[in-house]
Amino acid sequence: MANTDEPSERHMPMAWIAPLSEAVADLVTDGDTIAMEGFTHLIPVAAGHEIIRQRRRDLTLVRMTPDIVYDQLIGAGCARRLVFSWGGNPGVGSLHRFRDAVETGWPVPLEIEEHSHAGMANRYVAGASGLPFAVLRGYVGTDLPAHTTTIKTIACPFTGEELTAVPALNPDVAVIHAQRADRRGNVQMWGITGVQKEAVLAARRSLVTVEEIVDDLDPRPGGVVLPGWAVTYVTEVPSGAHPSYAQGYYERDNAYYRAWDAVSRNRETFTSWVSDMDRRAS
Amino acid sequence: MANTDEPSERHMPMAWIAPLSEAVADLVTDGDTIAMEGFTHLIPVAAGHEIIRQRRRDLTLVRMTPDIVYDQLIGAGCARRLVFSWGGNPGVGSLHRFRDAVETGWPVPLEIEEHSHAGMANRYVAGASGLPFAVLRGYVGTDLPAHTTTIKTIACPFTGEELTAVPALNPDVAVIHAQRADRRGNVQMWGITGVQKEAVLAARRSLVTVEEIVDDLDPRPGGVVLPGWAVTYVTEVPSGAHPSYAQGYYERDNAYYRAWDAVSRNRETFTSWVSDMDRRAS
Amino acid sequence: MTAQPSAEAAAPADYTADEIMTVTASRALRGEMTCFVGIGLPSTAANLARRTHAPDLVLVYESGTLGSKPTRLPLSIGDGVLAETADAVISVPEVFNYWLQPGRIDVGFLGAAQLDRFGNINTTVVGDYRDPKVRLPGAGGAPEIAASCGEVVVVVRQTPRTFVERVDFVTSMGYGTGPGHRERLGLRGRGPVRVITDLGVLEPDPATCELTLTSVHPGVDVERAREATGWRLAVADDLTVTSAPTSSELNVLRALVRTATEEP
Amino acid sequence: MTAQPSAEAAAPADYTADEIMTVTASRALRGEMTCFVGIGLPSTAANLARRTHAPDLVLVYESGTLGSKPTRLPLSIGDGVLAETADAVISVPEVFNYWLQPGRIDVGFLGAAQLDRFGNINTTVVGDYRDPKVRLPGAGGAPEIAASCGEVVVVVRQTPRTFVERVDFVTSMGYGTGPGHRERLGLRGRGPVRVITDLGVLEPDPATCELTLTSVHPGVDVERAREATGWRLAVADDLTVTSAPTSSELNVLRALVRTATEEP
Repeated sequence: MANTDEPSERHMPMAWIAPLSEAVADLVTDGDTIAMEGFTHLIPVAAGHEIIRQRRRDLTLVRMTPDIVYDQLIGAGCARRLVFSWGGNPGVGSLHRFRDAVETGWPVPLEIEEHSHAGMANRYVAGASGLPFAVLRGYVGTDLPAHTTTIKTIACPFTGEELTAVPALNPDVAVIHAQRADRRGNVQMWGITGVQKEAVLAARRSLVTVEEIVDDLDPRPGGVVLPGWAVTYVTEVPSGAHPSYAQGYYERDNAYYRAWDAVSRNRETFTSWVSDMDRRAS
Repeated sequence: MANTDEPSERHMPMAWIAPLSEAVADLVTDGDTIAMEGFTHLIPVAAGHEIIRQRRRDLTLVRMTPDIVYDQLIGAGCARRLVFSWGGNPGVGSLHRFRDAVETGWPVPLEIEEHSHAGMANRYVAGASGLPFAVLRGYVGTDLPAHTTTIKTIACPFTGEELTAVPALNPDVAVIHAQRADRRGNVQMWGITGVQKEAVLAARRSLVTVEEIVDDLDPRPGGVVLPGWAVTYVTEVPSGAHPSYAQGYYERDNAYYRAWDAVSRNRETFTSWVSDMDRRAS
Repeated sequence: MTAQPSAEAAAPADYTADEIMTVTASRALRGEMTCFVGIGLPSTAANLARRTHAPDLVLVYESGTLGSKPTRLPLSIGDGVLAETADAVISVPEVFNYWLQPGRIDVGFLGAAQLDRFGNINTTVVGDYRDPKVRLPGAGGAPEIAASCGEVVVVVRQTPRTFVERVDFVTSMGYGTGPGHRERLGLRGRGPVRVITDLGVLEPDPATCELTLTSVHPGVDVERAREATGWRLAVADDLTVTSAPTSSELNVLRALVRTATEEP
Repeated sequence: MTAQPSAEAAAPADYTADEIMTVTASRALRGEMTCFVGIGLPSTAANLARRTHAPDLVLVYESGTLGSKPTRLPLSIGDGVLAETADAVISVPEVFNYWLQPGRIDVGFLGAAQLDRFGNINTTVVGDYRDPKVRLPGAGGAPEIAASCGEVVVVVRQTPRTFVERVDFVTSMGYGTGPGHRERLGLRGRGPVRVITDLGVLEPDPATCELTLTSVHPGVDVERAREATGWRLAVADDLTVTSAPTSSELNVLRALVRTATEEP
């Protein structure tokens, strides 16, 4: 996850527009560090499913709020390591595949690197800023620093005050979902936009799935635009955030989140869910 | 400029709405550190003139781009110190009052603390974030660190790499101009919004002059909203950014900037400009 | 907490233990406050406060919404209704760095999987960290909410499994090992000033920082609270009985909860 | 620089020294580049490039506009037309931290009040820092533009007062004291690859990093360039003559400059 310092590798005049399977095949390699972000809103679920379908292995998965798409990736055996700050099925309960991997090592043992939201957000900010670390007031008095090696103290060179330092995140690939892009790959999202911009800018390569590709991005209140030259691939995937929501397109499918609890609770029902992926997709 | 760490001092349920003279009288005291921000766009000129009218003295003036309103404050003898990164009359040339104060000490000597834009922007970010310092890749190889004590090096605790640290800015008062506010003091600005949000959040107290106070802030593309509870005073001052511009209200008065060169070039014409302030205002 | 609302108080049979917990929590919020809201019980209580005695309460959610005025109870911390009704929607780094960290938020509302006598909170693991009995969701925003908000209110059901002598993992610091610990570490907020449960209210003893039962809900006796606590629970000399929810509070709360179950 | 544009070249009498400087600078930009633009001559050159051979050139201004496509020449770095025509408008901290600092910008376009043989730039003071003869505007964004852009192009009129043996103050680092200096300091960008003046073009010698005259504009001889330089100017063995501006370049440039003087 070192920064390669090769600007030429990091941008191009515009993003490539390609089908999802092609983009994932080109971007994601076994052993990569992948950050898929989206804070309740605009979670790149379809892209996650494509990674499962392509049977990627040994991934380091990074995400502030691993929820069911990460549960699916972990249960399908794609991950060997998880970097995160809160893992659950929001409003429902536990992630059973995540717990099974952590508690019993099924289907493969899952190493974890655990932070707080503030720490993870700042690690992406440092990554997006080309800095090796970020400074925050965080973790003080908690047991996290005893179990996470990527939390250290740092002294202010002016006041001597001790603060906390966390290293930059520079994933190999960032994957996000947005409402729209234009034909040059300029990406527009609005509503809750979380840490997605930082994740893309921190990563070496990026994939943005969008609800639709349009001729022109008319300005939107609250709209965040990522220029196409800062993005590697853009892919049109309508409903690509389902069962999360895409403001202006569709609501959150709360029933899916509730139903996931039963599907994921035991290994057999989960395994048949994975086997059925291709059938459901067609 | 130390952080007082008194949340109770820093916010209230909503901003106070008051006339400009009252707000300035309540907020600005001799010896204060004042940051007036605005990057070409939305410069709080009327508020600066009110500070001159109220004859404040010994101010430390902070601003990334001191231009003619700071030239006026300096020439009028309000300042004893300037913290900045670029001082000029954009598109015209020098700031003659600034140069006279630095080069000859007229009307009073002006100490300077000089940074780059990147450094100043990050100092505000640290101030807004409640951190004592910020880290950046900056100043390396330049003569600035030899003349500015507020630039130091810091080592990354993970990689050992040396970076640059600058201390937080926490002005006593931040002054900005915005397009609109509502009756609770929620402030809305759009177009180029520079470093204004950070300046207000870094400061102990703040004044926002606005083109108009409206019942409701309908959302705007590119709009930045500062909640009223994060602002001390809001004042309606139509054309309060003149001769700079307010997008959606009026254009930049380029003739004023050009004319300022002659007015400010010698002490006599400048002194009569100051004497005439009250007449022009009425 | 014990202020008597003007409307008529309901009898214990008229409300559930969760309802009096939520109503009591809502009363901890005043209108001129900013409140950092976690999802679940804290969010319900904060939204109830905004619809009853604290209409100007400013709700901040970690998804980046400042001043949300949700028209229905949000189902998640990133619910669309929070963005649509906010004064401002900002990025997640900004909410933590510009708004929480500098101490701009008056009160943080947290839940807990385990809580100890000094108000330390565990939401990480039950058992050993590397070989856990139960892997919980983790920290989320809580460590910095607990450190940086002016004060913290914890809303949690009281059971011996939850109220433990010593948490298995300190996810969010309360008073640490006791008086002076927060100050030595330089934490800016005051820490947990109140723990509101389905049985009563606990507050830190001013001298020892130990959570002490200061109020029981109507119909709850001290013995029941002691049985639901994994440490030897101290009881305040001036123990009071919580004011019962008023019928108007209950009506508003129930209408609010209905909005959450009716999916849009 | 020396690539021959297809349209017919104009004769020296048909354009000014500033015009060939600006046209030559515009040719240093390619369409697939991102360019961090300072106001004045650099902005004119970058906008000219976008209207001639490099329509996809991405212009980034330090006021926070990404991908501006101004319909008229901006008069300042924060001109409204830059925001109105941008792909995205961001804060000033963001433009420096997320876009410039990580090395996302291919080329930085800078001016200079003084420039030395190693391409170091002074825009701070003439004379002693604490007792200056002339107080100049200062650094602005330049130190970090010079450090972080993939490469730097300097556009400046060539005079002995400007082209000095040693700058009075290093505001923006070029090659410092010579080969290896940037690398020792860990600067990421390559530094000034080209200095374009009203007389010709200077490029760093690959071995010594010393700025060397590699091209003279039509009608300019080496002697004149030497007289305008405060150090013993090295001249490339394969010195070329700059391609004259084409009539179409000149037409576009003049129309562009007119848009700036016609106030909106």
